Amino acid sequence: MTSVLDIRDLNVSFQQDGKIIQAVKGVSFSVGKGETVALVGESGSGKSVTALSTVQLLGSNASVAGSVKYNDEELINVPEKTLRRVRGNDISFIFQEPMTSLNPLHRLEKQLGESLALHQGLTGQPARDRILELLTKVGIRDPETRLDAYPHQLSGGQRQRVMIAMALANGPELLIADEPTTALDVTIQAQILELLADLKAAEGMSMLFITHDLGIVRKIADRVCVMKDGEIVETGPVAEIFDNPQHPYTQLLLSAEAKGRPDPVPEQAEKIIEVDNLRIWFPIQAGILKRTVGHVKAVNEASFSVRSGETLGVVGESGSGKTTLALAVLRLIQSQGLITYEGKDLRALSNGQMRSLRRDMQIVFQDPYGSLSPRMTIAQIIAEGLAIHVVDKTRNDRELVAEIMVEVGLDPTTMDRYPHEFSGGQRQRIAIARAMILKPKLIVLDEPTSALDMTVQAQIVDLLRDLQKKYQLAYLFISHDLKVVRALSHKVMVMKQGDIVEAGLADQIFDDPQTEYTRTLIRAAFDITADDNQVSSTA
Amino acid sequence: AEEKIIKSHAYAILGEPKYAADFEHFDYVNPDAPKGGEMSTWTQGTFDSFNPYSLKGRAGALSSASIERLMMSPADESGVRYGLLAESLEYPESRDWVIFNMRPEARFSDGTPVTADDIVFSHELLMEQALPSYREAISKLVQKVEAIDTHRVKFTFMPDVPRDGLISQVSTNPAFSRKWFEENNMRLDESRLVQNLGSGPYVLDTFNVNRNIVYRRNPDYWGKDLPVNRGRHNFDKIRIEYFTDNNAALEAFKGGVYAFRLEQSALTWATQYDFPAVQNGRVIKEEIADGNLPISEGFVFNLNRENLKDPRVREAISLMYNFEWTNESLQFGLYSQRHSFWENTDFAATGIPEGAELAFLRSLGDLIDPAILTEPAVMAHTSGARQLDRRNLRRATQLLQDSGWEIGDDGKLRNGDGQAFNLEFLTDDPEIERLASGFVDNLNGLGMNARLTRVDPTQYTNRTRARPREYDMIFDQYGTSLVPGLGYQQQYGSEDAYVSNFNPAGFADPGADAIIEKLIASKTPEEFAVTTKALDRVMRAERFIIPTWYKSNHWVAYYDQYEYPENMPPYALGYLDFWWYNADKGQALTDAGAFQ
Amino acid sequence: MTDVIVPPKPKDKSGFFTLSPLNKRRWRNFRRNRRAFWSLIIFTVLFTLSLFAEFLANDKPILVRYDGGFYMPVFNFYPETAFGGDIRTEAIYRDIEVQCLIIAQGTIDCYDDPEGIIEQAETGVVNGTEINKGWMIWPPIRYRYDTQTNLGRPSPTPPDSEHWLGTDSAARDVLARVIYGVRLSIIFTLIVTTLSSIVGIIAGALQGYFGGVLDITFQRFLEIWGNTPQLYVIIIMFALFGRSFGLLLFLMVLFGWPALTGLVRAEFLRARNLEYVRAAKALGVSDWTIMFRHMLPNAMVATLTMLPFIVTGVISTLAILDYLGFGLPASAPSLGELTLQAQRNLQAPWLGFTAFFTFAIMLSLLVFIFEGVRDAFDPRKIFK
Amino acid sequence: MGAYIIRRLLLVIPTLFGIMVINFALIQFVPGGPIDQAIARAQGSGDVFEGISGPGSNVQLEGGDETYIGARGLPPEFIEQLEREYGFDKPPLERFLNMMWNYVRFDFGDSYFQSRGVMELVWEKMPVSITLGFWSVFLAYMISIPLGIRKAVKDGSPFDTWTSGAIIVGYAIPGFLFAILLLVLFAGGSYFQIFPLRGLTSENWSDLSFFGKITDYLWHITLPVIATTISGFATLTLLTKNSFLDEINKQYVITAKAKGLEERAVLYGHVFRNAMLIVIAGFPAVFIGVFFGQSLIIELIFSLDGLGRLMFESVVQRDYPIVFGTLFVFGIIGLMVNIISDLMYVVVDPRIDFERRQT
Ligand SMILES: Nc1ncnc2c1ncn2[C@@H]1O[C@H](COP(=O)(O)OP(=O)(O)OP(=O)(O)O)[C@@H](O)[C@H]1O
Ligand SMILES: Nc1ncnc2c1ncn2[C@@H]1O[C@H](COP(=O)(O)OP(=O)(O)OP(=O)(O)O)[C@@H](O)[C@H]1O
Ligand SMILES: [Mg+2]
Ligand SMILES: [Mg+2]
Repeated sequence: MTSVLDIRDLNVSFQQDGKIIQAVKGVSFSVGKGETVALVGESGSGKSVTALSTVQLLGSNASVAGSVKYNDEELINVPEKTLRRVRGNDISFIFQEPMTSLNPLHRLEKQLGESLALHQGLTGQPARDRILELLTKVGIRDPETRLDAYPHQLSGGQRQRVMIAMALANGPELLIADEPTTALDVTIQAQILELLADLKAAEGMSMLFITHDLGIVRKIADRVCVMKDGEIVETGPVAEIFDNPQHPYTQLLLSAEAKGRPDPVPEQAEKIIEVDNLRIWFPIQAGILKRTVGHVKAVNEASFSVRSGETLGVVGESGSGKTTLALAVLRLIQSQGLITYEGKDLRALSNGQMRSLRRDMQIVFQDPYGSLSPRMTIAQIIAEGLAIHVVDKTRNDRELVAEIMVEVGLDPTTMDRYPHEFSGGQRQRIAIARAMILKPKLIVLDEPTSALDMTVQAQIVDLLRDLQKKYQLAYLFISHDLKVVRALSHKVMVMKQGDIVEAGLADQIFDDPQTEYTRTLIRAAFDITADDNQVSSTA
Repeated sequence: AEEKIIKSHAYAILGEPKYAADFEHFDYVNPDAPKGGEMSTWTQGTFDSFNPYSLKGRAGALSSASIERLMMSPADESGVRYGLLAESLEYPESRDWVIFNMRPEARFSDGTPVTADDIVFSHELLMEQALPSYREAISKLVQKVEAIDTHRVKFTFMPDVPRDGLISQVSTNPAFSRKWFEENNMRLDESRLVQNLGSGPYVLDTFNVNRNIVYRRNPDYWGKDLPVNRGRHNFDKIRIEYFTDNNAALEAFKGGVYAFRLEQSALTWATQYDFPAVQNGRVIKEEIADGNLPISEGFVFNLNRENLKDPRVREAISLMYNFEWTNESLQFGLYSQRHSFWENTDFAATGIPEGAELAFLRSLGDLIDPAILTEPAVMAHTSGARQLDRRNLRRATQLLQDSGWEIGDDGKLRNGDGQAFNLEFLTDDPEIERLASGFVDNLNGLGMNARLTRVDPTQYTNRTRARPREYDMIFDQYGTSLVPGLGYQQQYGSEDAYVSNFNPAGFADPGADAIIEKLIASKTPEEFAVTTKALDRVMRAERFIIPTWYKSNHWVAYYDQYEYPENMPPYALGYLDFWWYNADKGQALTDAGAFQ
Repeated sequence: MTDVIVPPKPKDKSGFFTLSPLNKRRWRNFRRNRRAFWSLIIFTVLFTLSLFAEFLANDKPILVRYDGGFYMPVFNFYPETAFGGDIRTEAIYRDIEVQCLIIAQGTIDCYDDPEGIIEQAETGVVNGTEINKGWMIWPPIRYRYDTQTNLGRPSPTPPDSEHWLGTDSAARDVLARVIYGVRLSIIFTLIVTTLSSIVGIIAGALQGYFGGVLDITFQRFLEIWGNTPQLYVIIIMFALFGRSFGLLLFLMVLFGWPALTGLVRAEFLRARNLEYVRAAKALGVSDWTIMFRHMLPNAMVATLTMLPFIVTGVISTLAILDYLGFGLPASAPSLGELTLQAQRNLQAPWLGFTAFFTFAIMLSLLVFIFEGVRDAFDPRKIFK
Repeated sequence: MGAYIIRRLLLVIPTLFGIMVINFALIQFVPGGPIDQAIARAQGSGDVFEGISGPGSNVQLEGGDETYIGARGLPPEFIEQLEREYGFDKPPLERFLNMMWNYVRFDFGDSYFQSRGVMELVWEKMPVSITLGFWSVFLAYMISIPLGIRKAVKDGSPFDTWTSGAIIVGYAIPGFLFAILLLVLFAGGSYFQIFPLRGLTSENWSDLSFFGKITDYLWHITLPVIATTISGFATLTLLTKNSFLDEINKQYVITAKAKGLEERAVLYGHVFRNAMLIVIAGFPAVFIGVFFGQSLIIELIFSLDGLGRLMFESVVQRDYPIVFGTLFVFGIIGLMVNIISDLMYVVVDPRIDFERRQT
C-alpha cells in the first residue's frame, strides 16, 4: 500500500519561558491510501502536536525536526508555498477546539465559501448550493437560516460540524481530524462517522483520526497508534491492539471506563436550585440597525430542580439549548422565568449580591480555551477564586492550586504557564480545577470530559463522585457521553430543540425511555458500542 | 478787517519750503531716469481686501497708493507739502481756513476729473465711515468743507483749536470719487477685494490672494509731467509677493522670485546674506543711510506704580540693561545706543545747557529741577562686556539703598515695610522676550522678583489699555517729530497722561507741559530747536524710559538691475518711487537665469 | 496530599519586593529583549543624570572652600560679601573677581587685578601676607539653562570647547538647556502621561465595560469637553494664576486624559463579550478585577502602543505651546523653544540637530521600552 | 439598536448646546476680546503670526497713509462703537440666545475682521485643508498598514528593526523644521530649485491642460504633504503591528492557514478585521477629518491659506463668529462621526453592543 502520509522520526519541541519542552519524541508512522489511522493516547501526549506539525501549523515557538512526507513530498522545512498548495485541498484539518477555531467575525457562508472559492473557484449560487449541501450532510437543521450566523451564535456542536463541513468541502485526499466528534450527540456523531466512511469508500480518502473514544476507533479505524508522553508506544491494526494490547498503557487505556453509579442522594437533601418556566430566546437581527426579525428559541419553558448531593444529567442533541440553559441558570445570560437558588430568586438579586453567591455556584464551560484569560498563568486562573472567596485561610494559594491540579491529573510544575501552552484535554482539566477548588455547592459542568482520554475521564468521574460525597455537591452535568452521564447522574433530562422532552430518574430514563427521541438517542449510543463488539468479534 | 491772504504752491509748518514755485523737479530724483521694468518685493502674511480704511480685512500692499491727496510731501524736507491735486493753496494769516485750488487736469484712472466736489465727498465719507478715532480727531478740528467751485475747495477750521499743522493735515486728505462710490455702492468700512478708485500713477493690474499683487503704471496718468512727479514712478510694474514665512521669503529672493528686499531683521541681515548671488555680485547688499528720526523705543516704566515713582529706582533698574552686551551678543552689533528723544538730530540736548536753551529753561522757573540747568544732559549708561556689569550693579545697589531698598540676607531687596520688590515686564513679542531676558535676569540678580511675561497680542492690548495700567514695564515707544504738532500733548502732556495710549509710562510733568506749550507754538526752526532740546533734557532726566537701540541705515538687498539717485534724500528710501530699472543689467541677469 | 510538589514561588533576592512568577517571567522576557532592556537602562541613566542637572550644569560651583569654611552655592545663597567682597547681592561666581576673592581669602585687590592675585594666591602668599587658600569645585558645564554667556560674539555660536553644543540665540549654553530641558520634559510628561492615562483608561474601561446610560452620558460629556478650545482655557488660567509649570501640568492632564478613553472603550466593548470574561464573572470576580486584571491586559495593545506616543505627544504639545507662545515661562529650558529657535536660525544647524537628536533619542528609547513591555506581556512571544 | 441610534441622534442637540454654552461662558473670561484686537489693528499691530513666522521682515507697504492711522487716539466713543458693532452692548445671555437662534437657522454671520461670511471663509480654505488632510491620511494609511502588517509577520527580524528606526526618526523630526529643511533644500534658491515655494497650484493653472493641472497640483503639494506626513507613520504602523501580533497566533488564523489561504488572504481577509477594530472604526472620523485637515505650521511655511490658519487666527484674534461658527458646524459633524464610529464597531464586530449588562 502506498502511503499518503509518511512520518519519520518526528520531534517537536516548544520553547517555553527559556525552557525547552519536548512534546513529540521520535514519532514515526504512516497513513496509507484509503486507510484510516487512529491516534489515541493520553491527554497531553502529543497527538495534536503531531497532527499539526504535518503541515506546519504550529506556532512560532515550536521547532519541528524529522520528516513528514505527503505523497513522497517532504513537508518539513519547505517554503510556505508548497504547504499552501497542500493545505486545505489535499490535506484537510478538523481542529480539536471548534469553539475557537472559527473566525469570530465571519459569517458561516463566508467561512465555508472561502475554501470553495480558493480551491475550486466556486462562487455565487453554485458555492451556496454546495455549502447548503455540506451543512445538511453534517446534520445542521435549516442550513439556509444559518448561513448568516456568526460563530458565537452557534452551539458547540454546531461549530464543530461547521468545521467538519469546511474540512470536507474540497474532498481532501487526507483528512486529519482531531477529536472531530467530541461536541456531538450520539445520533449526529453516528451520522458524521457514516459520512466519513462514505467518503472513504467513494473517494478513497485517507484519515488520520485522533480521538479518545475507543468506540469510534473500533468503528472506523484500520490501524491504531497509541501515544504516551510524546512517543508511540504501540501501533498495529485495530483488532490486534484491542484484543491483545501489549503495552501496559494500552492495556490501561482499554480497561479504563467510567464505571459505577452515583451514591444515592440523602433523603433530607434540600433543593439547591429550582428552575421554573425558564425561557431564553435569542433575537435574530438584521441590518446595521439590528432590527429583530425573529427569534432562535434556545430554551422553552424549562422547569427542573437539583438537590444538594444530587446530579442532574442533561443530554440532548447538539444545539438543543443545553449550554444556554446552563448559562441562564447561573445568571450569565438573560432569561425569563424563575430561578430560585436556596430559596432566593436569582434574577432579582443585584450584581453585588449575586457576586457573593457565586462562590457556591461554579461552572465548567464547554469552551475551556475561550474561558481562560490568555494573559494569566493557570496558577493565577485557578487561584483567582481563592482570592475572592476565602476557602482555607491556613494554606497558601499555590499549595491549594498544586493540590487540585494533581487531583485533576495535571502536573503542578506547569502552573506558571499560559493557557495556550497546554493541550485541549489539559485545558479542560484546568477549567475543572478552577471550579472545584472553591468547593462550591452547585457546579454546572458543560461537557467537562469531552476532550479527555478514558483514563483521565475515569479519574475525573471518580473525583466528581468523591467530592459529591464529601461535600454534598450538586451537579448539573451536560454531556453527550451517555456512559459518563449514566455513571454520574441521579436524574436525567433530555432536551430537543429547546424543549425538555423527557426528565426523570436516570435508571428509569436509560432503561425505559418514554419518548421516541430518547429512545433513538440511547439506541445510537449503544449501537456504536454494539458495532464495536461486532468489529472486535469479527476480527 | 482785511486779512492778508497767503497764496502759495507749497506749505511749510516751520520755516520756508525749499523748492520755489517754478521748480523743475526735486533735487533728489534723477529727472532722466529711464522708465520701464518691474520692481518686485515681498511682504509678510496675506491679504483679503483692498480697502485699507477699514478695520476689517487685511489690506493688500500699496492698496491706498493710488489714492492721491491734495498735496504731497517730498523726501528731503519734513513738515513741507507741495501741491499735487491742488495747484496752490490760499489761507489767511490766522489760518482759520484754507482753500485749495485744484488742478483741472487731474483725472481719476477711469478718466473722470477730480473735482472739488470729490474732495468734499471724501471728507464726508471719511467722517461717516472711517475709523472712529479719525473721525473723532478730525471733527474736533474741521468745521466744514465746501466746494467753492468745481476746482476750489475750502476747509474751515474750528474756532478754538491751535492752527498748527491743520493745513498740512487736511492737505493730505485722500481724494475719493463720488461717482464711483455712489455708482458702485461702495463703502469705506468694509473689507473687499475691489480697490478704491484713485487718481495715482499706478493702477491695479492683477492679484492673487495669498500670492501676489501687481500694479501697473498708468500710461495716461494725468500728472506724469508735474514737477513733483518728475523722475518718479519709473517702474512699469510693481509686484509684491506674499509669503507667510520669513525663511520661505528669503529663499524666494535667492531663487529670484522677487528682486528687492528691505531687511528688517538683524539676524537675517547679519547671517543670511552670503549666498552665491551676493558673492558673485548679482545681488547687491548694501546699507543706505536713513535720515529719519529714530523712534524713541525702549523699556518703559509704568510711573503709576508706587515702587517705580522714585527716579533713583528707575535709574538703578536702567543700569541693569546692558546695551553693549545685548547689541554684541544678540543683535550682531548692528545697532546704536539711543540717548535722546531726538537722536541723531540737531534737536537733541547735549552737555550743559547754554545760550537760548539755558535762557528758556531758566524762564520756566521752579517748574523744573534746578539740577537740569547745571548738569549735562543725561546720557545712557555704558556697560562692560559682561552681561551683568559689576560697576553698574554696585551703583544700582547704592541707588536702591538711597531710595530705601535694602538687600537682605537672602539677597532680596526689601523696603522699610519688608516688602519685596516685584516687577513684571510684559510683552507680546518673542523678539523682545529674547532681547530683554538678560535684563530681567539682571534685575533678579539685583534682588528683585522680576519676571518676564509674554502674552498674546490681544491680551497685551487688553492689559496695556486697561487703566490703571497693568504692567510694571513694557517695551514701547514714544514718538517725536522734526516739526511741531499736536501730538506732543498726547504723548507727553500731563492732561492725558493717565489715559493716553501714546504715553505708556504715564509721564506727567508740569515743566514738560510748559515746554510743550512753547514747542507747539514755535514758529521758526530755531525756536523749535530750543524747545525740543529743553524737553529732551527734562524728559531724559526723568528716566521714564530706558533708551534702547536704533539703527541708522536701511538694509537693502536687490538684484543688480535697479539704480537709485546719487544724492539720496534723508527721509525716504524710495525704492517704489524714484528708483529705476536698468534694462541692460536686467536683461543680463535674466539671460544668466537669475530669475525664476 | 503531602507529596504534591509545589513549584516554589521564587523569592526575589532583593527581598524588597517579590515578583509573582508571572511577573518574573515577564521581566525575564523583557530582559531577553535586549533592545528594550538597554533602552530602559539608558533611559534610566539619562533621566537620573538629568535629575542631578544642577550638579552637571550650573553657573555656581558645587562646593566652595573659602577661608577654612565650606560653602554650597548650589543650595544656598551667599552674597559676595560672604567672600570678602562689597556687593550684597548674590556672588557671581563666574566673575573672575569673585573667583579671586574666594581663592585669595577675600583680598580686596581682587577688584583691581584678579588674574594677578590668583597667580600670587597659588603660592599661598598674597601681597606679602600668607593666606588661607580657597578653591571651588565646578560642575562640568559652567552654565545653567538661563545663564547668558559673555562671549563677545553674536550668538548663536557654533559648538566649541566652551559650549559643547554651541549657544542659542539668547546666548545660553545649549547643552545646559538640553539637560534641564530633558529633565523638565520627562518629569512633565511622566506626570501628565501617568495621570492622564490612569484617568483615561479608567474612564474608557468603565464606559466600555458597563455600557448603557453610563456610556452614553459620559460620551456626551467627553464630546463637550473635547470641543472646548484649550487655548482659551490656557490663556484664562495663565492670566489668572500666571504662567507656571504646575499650572501647565494641570491643564495638560485636564485636556490630555481623553486621548486613551476612546480606544480603551472600544477594546472593552469588544472584550466584554468574550468567554473568559464570562468565566471570570461566573467565578464571582468583581467588576473592577475583571476590568483591570482580565480585560485590560488583553485590551492593552492600542494603549501600550499609544503610550510612548502620548509621552512624546505631551513633549511636543509642550513644544508647540512654547512655539505659539503659550507655553512655559520664557526662560524655562524648553525643547519646544529650542526647536523654534532652530527654525528661526537656519544658519545655526546645531540648534536643529540638537533638538532633533534629543527628540529622536527620547522617542526611540520610549518606543523600544514599550515594545519590550508589550512583548513581555504577550504570552506567545518567544525570545530566542 | 434602532432605538439606540435614535437616542444618540437626539442627544446631539443637548450636546451641541452644551458645547456652545461652555464655550460661550469661557470667552466671557478670556482676557482681551475682539475690541482689543480691533484696537490693536487700529494701531497697526496685532499680527497673530508674527510670533511664529519670525520677527517681521515685514516691510510696511500699506500705502503709507500715515496721517490716517496717525490719528490713533482711543476715544471712548470709538470703543463704544466697536462694542455696538460687535454686539457687546447687549447682555451675554441675549447675545448667546441670538447667536443660537441664528445658528439653528444655519446663519453663521460675518467675521468680525472681514466683511465675509464665516462659511464662505471656511469654504475658501477647504482646498488647502483637504489637500493636506487627504494626502497625509492617504499616504499614512497606504504605507503604515501594510508596513505594520509586514512588521508583525517579520517580528524581530532586521527588517522590523530598521523600519522601526526609520519611522521613529520620521516621527521625531519636528514637522516644521523638516518643512523648512525641505523648503530650503528643494524649493529655495540655494540648493535645488525643484519644487515651488508656496501655493497649491501655479498662477496659470486655469490655462493648463487637464493632465497639466494634475501634475502642477502634485508638483506643488509634494513638499507640504511630505512634511505633514513624515511624522504620521509611526503611530499607525506600530498600532497595526501590535494589533496584528496579538491576533496572528490565534486559533482561527491557523484554521485559515489550514484552508490553504495565501498569507495575504489570511492577513487581510481574516486577521485584519479582528485586529483593526480601532483603526477601522476610527476611519470615518479620519475620513471626515480629511476635510478639515489642519496643520497650522505647514500652512504658514508654505504660504498656504487653510483652515489651520483660519482657526488659529480666529481664536487668537478673538474673531468669535468664526470661532463659534466653526465650532458649531464641526461640532455637529464631529458628533455625527462619533455615532458612525460607534456603528462601525458593530459592523466590524457584530458581538458588540452598547447596552448595559444585566448579568
Ligand atoms: N505552545 C505550547 N507551548 C508549550 N507546550 C505545549 C504547547 N502546545 C502543547 N504543549 C504541550 O505539548 C504536549 C502535547 O500537547 P498536545 O496538544 O499534542 O496533546 P494531545 O495529545 O493532543 O492532548 P489532548 O488529548 O488533551 O488534546 C502537552 O503536554 C502540552 O502541554
Ligand atoms: N448568541 C446567540 N444568538 C443566537 N442564537 C444562539 C446564540 N447562542 C446560541 N444560540 C442558538 O441556540 C441554540 C442552542 O444553543 P446551545 O449552545 O444551548 O446548544 P447546546 O445544546 O449546548 O448544543 P451543543 O451540544 O452543540 O453544545 C442553538 O441553535 C444556537 O444556534
Ligand atoms: Mg489534542
Ligand atoms: Mg453546548
